[in-house]
Amino acid sequence: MPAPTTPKVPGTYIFDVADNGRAYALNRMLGSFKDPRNREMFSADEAAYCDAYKLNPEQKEAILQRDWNRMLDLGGSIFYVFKLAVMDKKSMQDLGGIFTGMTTEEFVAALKAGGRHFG
Amino acid sequence: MPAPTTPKVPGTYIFDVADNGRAYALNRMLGSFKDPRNREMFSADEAAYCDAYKLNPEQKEAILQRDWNRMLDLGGSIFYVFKLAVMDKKSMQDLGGIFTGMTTEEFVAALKAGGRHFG
Amino acid sequence: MAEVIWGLATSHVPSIGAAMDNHKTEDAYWKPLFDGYAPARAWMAEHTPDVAIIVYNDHANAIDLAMMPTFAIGTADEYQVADEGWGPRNVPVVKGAPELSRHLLGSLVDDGFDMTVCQELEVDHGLTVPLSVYCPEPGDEWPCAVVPLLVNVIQYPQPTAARCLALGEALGKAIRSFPENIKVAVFGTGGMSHQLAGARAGLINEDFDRMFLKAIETDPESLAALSREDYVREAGSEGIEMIMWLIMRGALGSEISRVHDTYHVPASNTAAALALFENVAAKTTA
Amino acid sequence: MAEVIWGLATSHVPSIGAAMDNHKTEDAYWKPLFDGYAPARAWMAEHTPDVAIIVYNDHANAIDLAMMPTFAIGTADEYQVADEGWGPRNVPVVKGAPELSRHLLGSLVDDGFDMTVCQELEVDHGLTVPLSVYCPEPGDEWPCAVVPLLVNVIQYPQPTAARCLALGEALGKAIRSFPENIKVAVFGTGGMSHQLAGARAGLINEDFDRMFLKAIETDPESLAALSREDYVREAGSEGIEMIMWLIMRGALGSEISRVHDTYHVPASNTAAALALFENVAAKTTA
Ligand SMILES: [Fe+3]
Ligand SMILES: [Fe+3]
Repeated sequence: MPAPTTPKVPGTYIFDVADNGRAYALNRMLGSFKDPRNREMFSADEAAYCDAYKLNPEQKEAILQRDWNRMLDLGGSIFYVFKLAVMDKKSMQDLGGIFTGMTTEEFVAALKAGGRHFG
Repeated sequence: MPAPTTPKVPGTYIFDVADNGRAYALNRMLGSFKDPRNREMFSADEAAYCDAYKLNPEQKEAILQRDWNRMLDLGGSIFYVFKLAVMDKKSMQDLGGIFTGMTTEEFVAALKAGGRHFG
Repeated sequence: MAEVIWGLATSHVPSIGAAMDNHKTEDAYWKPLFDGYAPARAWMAEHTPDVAIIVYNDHANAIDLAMMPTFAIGTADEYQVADEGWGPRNVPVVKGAPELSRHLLGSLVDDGFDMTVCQELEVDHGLTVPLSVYCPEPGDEWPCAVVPLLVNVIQYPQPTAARCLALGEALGKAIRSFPENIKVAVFGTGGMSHQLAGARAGLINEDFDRMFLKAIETDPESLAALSREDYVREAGSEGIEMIMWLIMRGALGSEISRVHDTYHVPASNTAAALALFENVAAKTTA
Repeated sequence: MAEVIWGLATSHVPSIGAAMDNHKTEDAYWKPLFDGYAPARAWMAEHTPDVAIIVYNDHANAIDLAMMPTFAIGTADEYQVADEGWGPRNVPVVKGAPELSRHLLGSLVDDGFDMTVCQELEVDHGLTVPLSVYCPEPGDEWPCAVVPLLVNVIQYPQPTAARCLALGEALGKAIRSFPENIKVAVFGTGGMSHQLAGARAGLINEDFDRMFLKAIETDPESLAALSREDYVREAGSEGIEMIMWLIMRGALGSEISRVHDTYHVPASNTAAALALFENVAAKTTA
């Protein structure tokens, strides 16, 4: 029997246990935003907060620059990444636009027109 | 099919999910002793520590009086209860004596003689 | 003995909850979706369960990345509503049904399902939005007690679709063996097709969704035979949530009838659907 | 392909670890137990695995009462040694084998085992004492990487003995399908008969223990057929830990030979045993 492997689907992130391992500090920091005190602490000094959660330089840069695509590339889980977007008052549609190279309005319009189709 | 139920074996505590529910505060407090800072805090003011963990009066009394049998009767899990014994520098043999109405020496001797036999 | 009176499949998109919380259900954007719910809501209001078993997934709120269960069941007296980043939803605390939970747990573990036991659990939109779909105006308390049943769908490897259907069948058997005469509803939540991140974000596959909506009644085995990759490719990375519908479906048994369904695009970034099934077997024995 | 070269069953009583840590193994109380280990240790020193899969239970240290998994597997790069109340044991950090862990996880979930995934885990005496039984003087690091496999034995309902044997069989299959040529040892830990609390504290049932020690080799199915109540009644409330030996046994397969065993009473409040089995099938294909 071959080794079980995570499916690869083009254009799609599939968060797996290996991603959990490599992005553990990143996702843990993002997950900490469940607690309003942590949200305040992050806002007060973002870089120090990243350091306290032991983010590596790539992870920290992606957070500080709000490089949403890079957060995903580095193994961020969308449900964790979204917690930072919420703090920035960004909606999932805003992120959808960023992920697909559209404006939010274009992305919302594409959904209203029945969504995006592939394959 | 009849409802699954926890086995009853005379002279034996079987910690089950219902015990977990009724003794949740008690076991959580005992479990907190994993952290040396919590051990210090408990020792500094036992009653206040019990209150902080929302122990009910029966649970609190059993802790403050070191009523080891009652801790078990109230749903304490032996692995959690033992953490308090460790703080008191009591061994599992000391507890074995208490649970069986023997001195520690008698209990140790019974084990050296091949253990206690039932049924 | 307890019986399953109905099963509800429904999306659990947070913005559906927010639309209700913010009184936007009559807005042009949301009205078609909520109009689609109306017949199901009216029927459910006439067929009220004592307990709802809600099959859902946590979304980075109560389950930590340090320890991720495949299947978990809540056994608590009550479940607080999670703060997902914008404060908890202003809905009642969720009352548990600990005796039923413990009975189900014992039966499922005896049947070889390796459940994780949650004695403490905050519930997120995955559970509370479906409750609001059932009961939009709960007042001070929800109209039924709840057993949360959690499924890992966010970290590969998720359970297979086949395993979910098998869990549902064992769940149905476990419910029917509970000695109290209570009425139980089972909620399967999540879906339809959606993908939040990546170049395919905004994916909607209506053909797949409509096939699934039909087959969940008539041929769940065909859905159980699909691989994780099938679900992700056809329905998007988050569309794999649909495997949770199979747990509801398995619990309902073979004699069911469709009360109502609805399908709508979009609910923010996703397709949303509702499908309500009556357990005809329970009706005839009642 | 990977292969299981041996399986070790051993008690994991904390005082066995403390006897080693405090250099008491030559004391009159402990010497008979450690003398009994000697032939097995000598053989294992000649047959060193790359990875040890250690089946054990946590004892109120890393697993919280809020969320208790039936079966869990560690997938981390390393595992810190837990402070169980008297400071962590002075033994090396436990290095993980994350690639093997992930492979086993995928294979087990595909086979319908509902594993909980631990990306972070402190390991207690349940895991470190068996490592010390294998390797009493590790120096700065343990001689092999480790995959922790946790079993709930402390909260009823535990998995059935039959489910444990089935998990072991699936684990063996999963190991053999790992594409790297590595040697794996599987540890089944806990037991023998013991009961820590209640009027029966100090219970030792040598007849049951000796039956179990024999049947674990020759007739594991008969042990898998015993109920939880059988284990608790015969072997004591903590004696049910022996179901974990069945996971090791299932992974070993059918062609095994007994290298050594030993049985001793008492190790503090318990009976202690060790049984070492070589996988003859692996030997002949190597
Ligand atoms: Fe969801
Ligand atoms: Fe143990």
